[in-house]
Amino acid sequence: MKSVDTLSGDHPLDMILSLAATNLLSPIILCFVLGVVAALARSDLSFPEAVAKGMSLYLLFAIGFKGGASIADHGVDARLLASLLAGVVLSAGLPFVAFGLLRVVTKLSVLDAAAVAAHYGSISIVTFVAATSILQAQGIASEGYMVAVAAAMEAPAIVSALWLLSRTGSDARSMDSALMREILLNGSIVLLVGSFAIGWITGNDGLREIAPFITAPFKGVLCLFLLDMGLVAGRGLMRAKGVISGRVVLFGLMMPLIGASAGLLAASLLGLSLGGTVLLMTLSASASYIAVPAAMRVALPEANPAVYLTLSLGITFPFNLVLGIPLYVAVASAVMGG
Amino acid sequence: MKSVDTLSGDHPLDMILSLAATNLLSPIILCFVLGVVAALARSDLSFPEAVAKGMSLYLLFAIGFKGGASIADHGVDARLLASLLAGVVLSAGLPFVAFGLLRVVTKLSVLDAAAVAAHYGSISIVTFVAATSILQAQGIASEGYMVAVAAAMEAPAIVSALWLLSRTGSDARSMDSALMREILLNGSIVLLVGSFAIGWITGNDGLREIAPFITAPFKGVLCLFLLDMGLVAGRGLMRAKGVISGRVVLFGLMMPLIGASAGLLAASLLGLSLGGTVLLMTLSASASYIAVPAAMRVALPEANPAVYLTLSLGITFPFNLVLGIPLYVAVASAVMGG
Amino acid sequence: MKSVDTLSGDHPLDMILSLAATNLLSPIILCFVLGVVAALARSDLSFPEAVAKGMSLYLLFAIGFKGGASIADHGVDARLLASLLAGVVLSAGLPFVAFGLLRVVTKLSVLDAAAVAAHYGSISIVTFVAATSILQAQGIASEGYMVAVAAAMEAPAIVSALWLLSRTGSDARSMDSALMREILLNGSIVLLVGSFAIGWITGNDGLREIAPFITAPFKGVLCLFLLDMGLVAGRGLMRAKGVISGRVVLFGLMMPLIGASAGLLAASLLGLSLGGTVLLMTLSASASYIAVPAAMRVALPEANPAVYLTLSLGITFPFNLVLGIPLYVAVASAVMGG
Amino acid sequence: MKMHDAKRIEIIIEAIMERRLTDILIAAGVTGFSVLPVKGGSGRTGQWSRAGQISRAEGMVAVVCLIKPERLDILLEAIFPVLDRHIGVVNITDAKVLRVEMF
Amino acid sequence: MKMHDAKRIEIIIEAIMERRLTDILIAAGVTGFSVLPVKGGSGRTGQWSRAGQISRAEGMVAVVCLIKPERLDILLEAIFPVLDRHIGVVNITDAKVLRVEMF
Amino acid sequence: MKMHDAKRIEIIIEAIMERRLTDILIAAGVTGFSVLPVKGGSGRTGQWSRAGQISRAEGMVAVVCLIKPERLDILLEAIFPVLDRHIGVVNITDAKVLRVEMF
Ligand SMILES: Nc1ncnc2c1ncn2[C@@H]1O[C@H](COP(=O)(O)O)[C@@H](O)[C@H]1O
Ligand SMILES: Nc1ncnc2c1ncn2[C@@H]1O[C@H](COP(=O)(O)O)[C@@H](O)[C@H]1O
Ligand SMILES: Nc1ncnc2c1ncn2[C@@H]1O[C@H](COP(=O)(O)O)[C@@H](O)[C@H]1O
Ligand code: NA
Ligand code: NA
Ligand code: NA
Repeated sequence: MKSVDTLSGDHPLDMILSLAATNLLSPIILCFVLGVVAALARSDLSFPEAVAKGMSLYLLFAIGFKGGASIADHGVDARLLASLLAGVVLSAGLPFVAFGLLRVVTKLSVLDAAAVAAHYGSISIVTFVAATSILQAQGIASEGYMVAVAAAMEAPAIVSALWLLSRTGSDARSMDSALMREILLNGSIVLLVGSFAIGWITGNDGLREIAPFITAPFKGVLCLFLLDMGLVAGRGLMRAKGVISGRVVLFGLMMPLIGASAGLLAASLLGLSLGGTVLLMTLSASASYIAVPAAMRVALPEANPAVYLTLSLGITFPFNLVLGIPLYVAVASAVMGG
Repeated sequence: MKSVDTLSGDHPLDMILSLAATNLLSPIILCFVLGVVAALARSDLSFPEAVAKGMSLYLLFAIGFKGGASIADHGVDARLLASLLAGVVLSAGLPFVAFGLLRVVTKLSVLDAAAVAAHYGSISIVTFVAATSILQAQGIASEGYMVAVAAAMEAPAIVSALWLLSRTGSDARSMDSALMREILLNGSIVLLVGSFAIGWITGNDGLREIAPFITAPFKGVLCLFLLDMGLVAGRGLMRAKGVISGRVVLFGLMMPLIGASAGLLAASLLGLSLGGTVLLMTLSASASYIAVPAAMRVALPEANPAVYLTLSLGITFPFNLVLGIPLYVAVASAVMGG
Repeated sequence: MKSVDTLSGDHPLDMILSLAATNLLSPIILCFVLGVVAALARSDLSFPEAVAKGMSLYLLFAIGFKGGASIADHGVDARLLASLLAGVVLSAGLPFVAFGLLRVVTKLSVLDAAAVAAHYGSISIVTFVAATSILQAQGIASEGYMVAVAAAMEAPAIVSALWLLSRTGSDARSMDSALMREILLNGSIVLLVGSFAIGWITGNDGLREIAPFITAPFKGVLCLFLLDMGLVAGRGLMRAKGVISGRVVLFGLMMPLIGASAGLLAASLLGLSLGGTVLLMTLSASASYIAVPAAMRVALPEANPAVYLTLSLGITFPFNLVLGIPLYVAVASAVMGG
Repeated sequence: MKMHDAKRIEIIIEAIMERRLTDILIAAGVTGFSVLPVKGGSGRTGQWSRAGQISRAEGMVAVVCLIKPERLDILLEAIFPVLDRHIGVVNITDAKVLRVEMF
Repeated sequence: MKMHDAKRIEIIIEAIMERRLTDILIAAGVTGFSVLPVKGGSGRTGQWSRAGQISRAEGMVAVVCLIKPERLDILLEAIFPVLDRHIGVVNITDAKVLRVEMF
Repeated sequence: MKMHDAKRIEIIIEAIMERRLTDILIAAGVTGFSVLPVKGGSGRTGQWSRAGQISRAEGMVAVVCLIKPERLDILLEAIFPVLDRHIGVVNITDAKVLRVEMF
């Protein structure tokens, strides 16, 4: 696999294409593609729900722990707090952009548009994990606390979307405290933040003890997990035929680019490293698949889940995984004069 | 563990016994035995279905990937296509032998005989995995594409068996297209072929990335998986008391030897390596436990599943695992003048 | 992490505190704490039942196998049989102590007291696993056969408790043979003893083959497993509010100390190593969470499960994990003049 | 054997609403119920399956509740707010139970 | 609370036939059903359990379907070909449902 | 389609008693039943959930059994000893079945 140094001399477009090709031919992407193809071919290949859940718990634990341990190692960067704040602002702000874009580009109802907007302000932790794995394969380091930024970006978008909805007229949906607690203490956030804290506290000693579990087999587990995600995404796409218009698909491809640009801007202001910049771009570009859909079922049950689930898992997730992340690497490298 | 070199000087029978003993005392066989014993003692030890399924997905992925990567490494052998073809012929042909033998030796109905015949033409991927693991422990290399041959041998036997049945009079069972697709795109085939392709495409680079997941812990997972198979096989045997006659059991012990002989012949014609020969013998000797039983429930619901499941998992699988594979290693070594 | 050598010069109390602090800041304890905190905060973080069961099967298999392999390595100690016997005596005897203490200290009914007593005579294999992991982190060796002692200590306590109950008047509960078989052949015992035997038979060769599965990732799996135990314990505590009196809690903290003292005495008589002494103390101090509760549901259905489950998993397990084990290490070191 | 009249209520509801539903049941004094997993299904909003899923947005559970006939209305009124805007089907059948003291 | 008559049909069928059954239900216009896992059982062909199994040959699922009474015959006729040669038991109970517009 | 009267018995019982119950059913000649998993619930002894559990002490299963009406009493008497001192609820509903020869 080419390292970023050998790439950095190339013309940006060459570099994007080369990165995209490298990325496309990596085991994790090919596993995702296998899953999608198997689903579209109507194979009965499937993972038990418990196994899928187990793999996601493993990935969250591993990524959180390693993030925390790397902070313990490098010390807390002055940028940590600023980055968390930037994450909150991005998450709270992007739904407005998404909502406006949806109302202009698509014919989605106000309700559906608000629900979709919440997803795009929030983040996809699987996309984040894939990005860290791609960065690592290219030898690009990043700030360990980006994991905490990811956690901080989960919830604010939901508040924005509900506020948007109450303002645009239709019946007001105040978040009740039960929902608020559910969102803030949802399993993935708690596991991510908790293992981040444990990694931080136990530091490199802790990491050394459990590295054979959370580091060595990590990429292999990610492969199987993305195979499963491909199966679920492919099946979702087949079911969504007719539900999703061409314009909605267009939104699902445009919005990541807008999000990534916002992330790039924020990263420059923060002075993040190349890796950190790519990760913030990826987070901003990604759409939630776990926390927000569940919150929308509770808060906006009339919004159509087929729309937001298809957009988030069927369109934007594959786009980011296959093309988006290499693009963000290339752009960030170019901008930062790598 | 003795390597094959130190064994090759011995008299064939000594060698078989020595190999059988070595094999019998390996962790994977002892784990299987533990499972059978626990089941027969009516212990409540059991694996959740999701965990068993998860382990089987892991094993299929790992064995497929490693097979593909080894091709990428050694280049495509001219024998690949010929071997695939030989696999198809063996799979399509062996049901005729099995059917004839069953009609002569046992009192099974035409329907049950055809169903059983389909199982013996097809293959057991777990037996195949165990054989690769045993070969590896003895330092015997084999052609990476044998995984693809295994996949090619899954389905043809089903077609033969249904054809046999339609010819021998009873009501005709044409395979409908839904069944055909189900068989060809069944989860295990898709995962095996898919991961084989990914291993091939990503080659040794890909393998290196995920080796700590698919290579290092492989044998340990196989141990636990065979423990589970032992539990299921043992419980099946207890339930099958009375269903299976002594003659049917006899068939379950003879047929693997016939299959292995056919495999040996084919391997000699193909000019496979020692390892490849053992694997083709094992594939031919093994009986399906995943794909064919499911297909039989759909296509021949009146055939008695207790007969074919007990034969395949309760008789032939343990026979191959414990005695068959070491026997095939010894015979192949002797024949090939090792 | 400090080794026991650097600790051994300290004053016992300093040493206890230092060990407790070290222990408290280890990943496995922090993971347990995270689970408890998440449960108390009513987060929806949870592991699928199948994943929890899968992890427990893995841990039992690994700990059993390694124990067996270490015997194969060091040879059977003359103390093996004596230790097994001591385990049986401790398990059968401690329920009497526990029952007496309960009747004096708490207001539990005879029935509930007998049920609880059975738990405290028997053992918690998870506590045992955690203790081996803590010992290993401190470089303290122990007798491999302690795993067999753990298995031997599972059942006798149940017999004692039922005998106690029949004697103290209320209606007699003879164990029927079905229950007896269920207890002796319960899944965890069979897996523990079976893998111990396999480890013993295959020895270091066997261990080497599967070490990347049962040794390298062991501690990481234990972390996730204890996180799950923390979630379950925390939720149990929340539900048990009101069921458990302060005096019952007191029993749950006193009884482990009594058990550990008995274990220490037995270990001195047996002449066990420092590690073996700590393990026998831990076993005696721990309360069953898997085998005994199930047996009590069958044999004493009128006893209140909320009492014994809360005591065993909610009080005594965390106590042993966080404070007990370091305390036992310190005391054993002091007593043995380490 | 003596049997008593009862109602068997089966509420198939979104998994994400399970906690809210059972909290309301308990608050309404309906403390006896069992929750069964549902692995897939189909309705006006299309087909779904839990296979391989990690999202909690899709998926249902079946809550089975046996109560004395005279308490049916209390139960239905209690759960109505949870069901109202949410996906879910409720069916009620006449049943007999043993050991009436348990309900 | 207003309730409406309905039929509750519960089809316990081989897992391997689930897709064929649900395809037929949907083709017959019966788009509302839920599939529940079954973990073991016993019948004329003996006892079974899914514990530790990877084969798809053994095992059942329970398909629960609430429909308007007048549509019962359509449903039964539609599923008959799938059930005919296959293992499976069907039971029908009289039920009441809320929100009749959903069926 | 011709339908026949039957009884649908649903026994929700502690998982730890499953084997004893099904052994007794089979001994009593009731060889047809299906066991469904239950993932949580609530009763007089409080609420429970199987999530993350490894202990076998908590948890229930639902055994569904379709039989000819005239055999109901045999079944109930057979299972009574198992239920007696144990947690468990039984409900019986009138049902129709196809293919009466199967019961
Ligand atoms: N008539 C029905 N019978 C059984 N289950 C149903 C029925 N209608 C809906 N469901 C269940 O409720 C879910 C949501 O239904 P719907 O809101 O109509 O899409 C379906 O996917 C089924 O699991
Ligand atoms: N009377 C019954 N009540 C409930 N489930 C049944 C009944 N008969 C059969 N089953 C289920 O259908 C499966 C196959 O039945 P059989 O074809 O009779 O062996 C059984 O293993 C049970 O899961
Ligand atoms: N009325 C009921 N309806 C449905 N399930 C029940 C009912 N009562 C009890 N159960 C189930 O049986 C378990 C034990 O009940 P109990 O013995 O009352 O605590 C509960 O946790 C439920 O799973
Ligand atoms: Na985003
Ligand atoms: Na074969
Ligand atoms: Na103890």
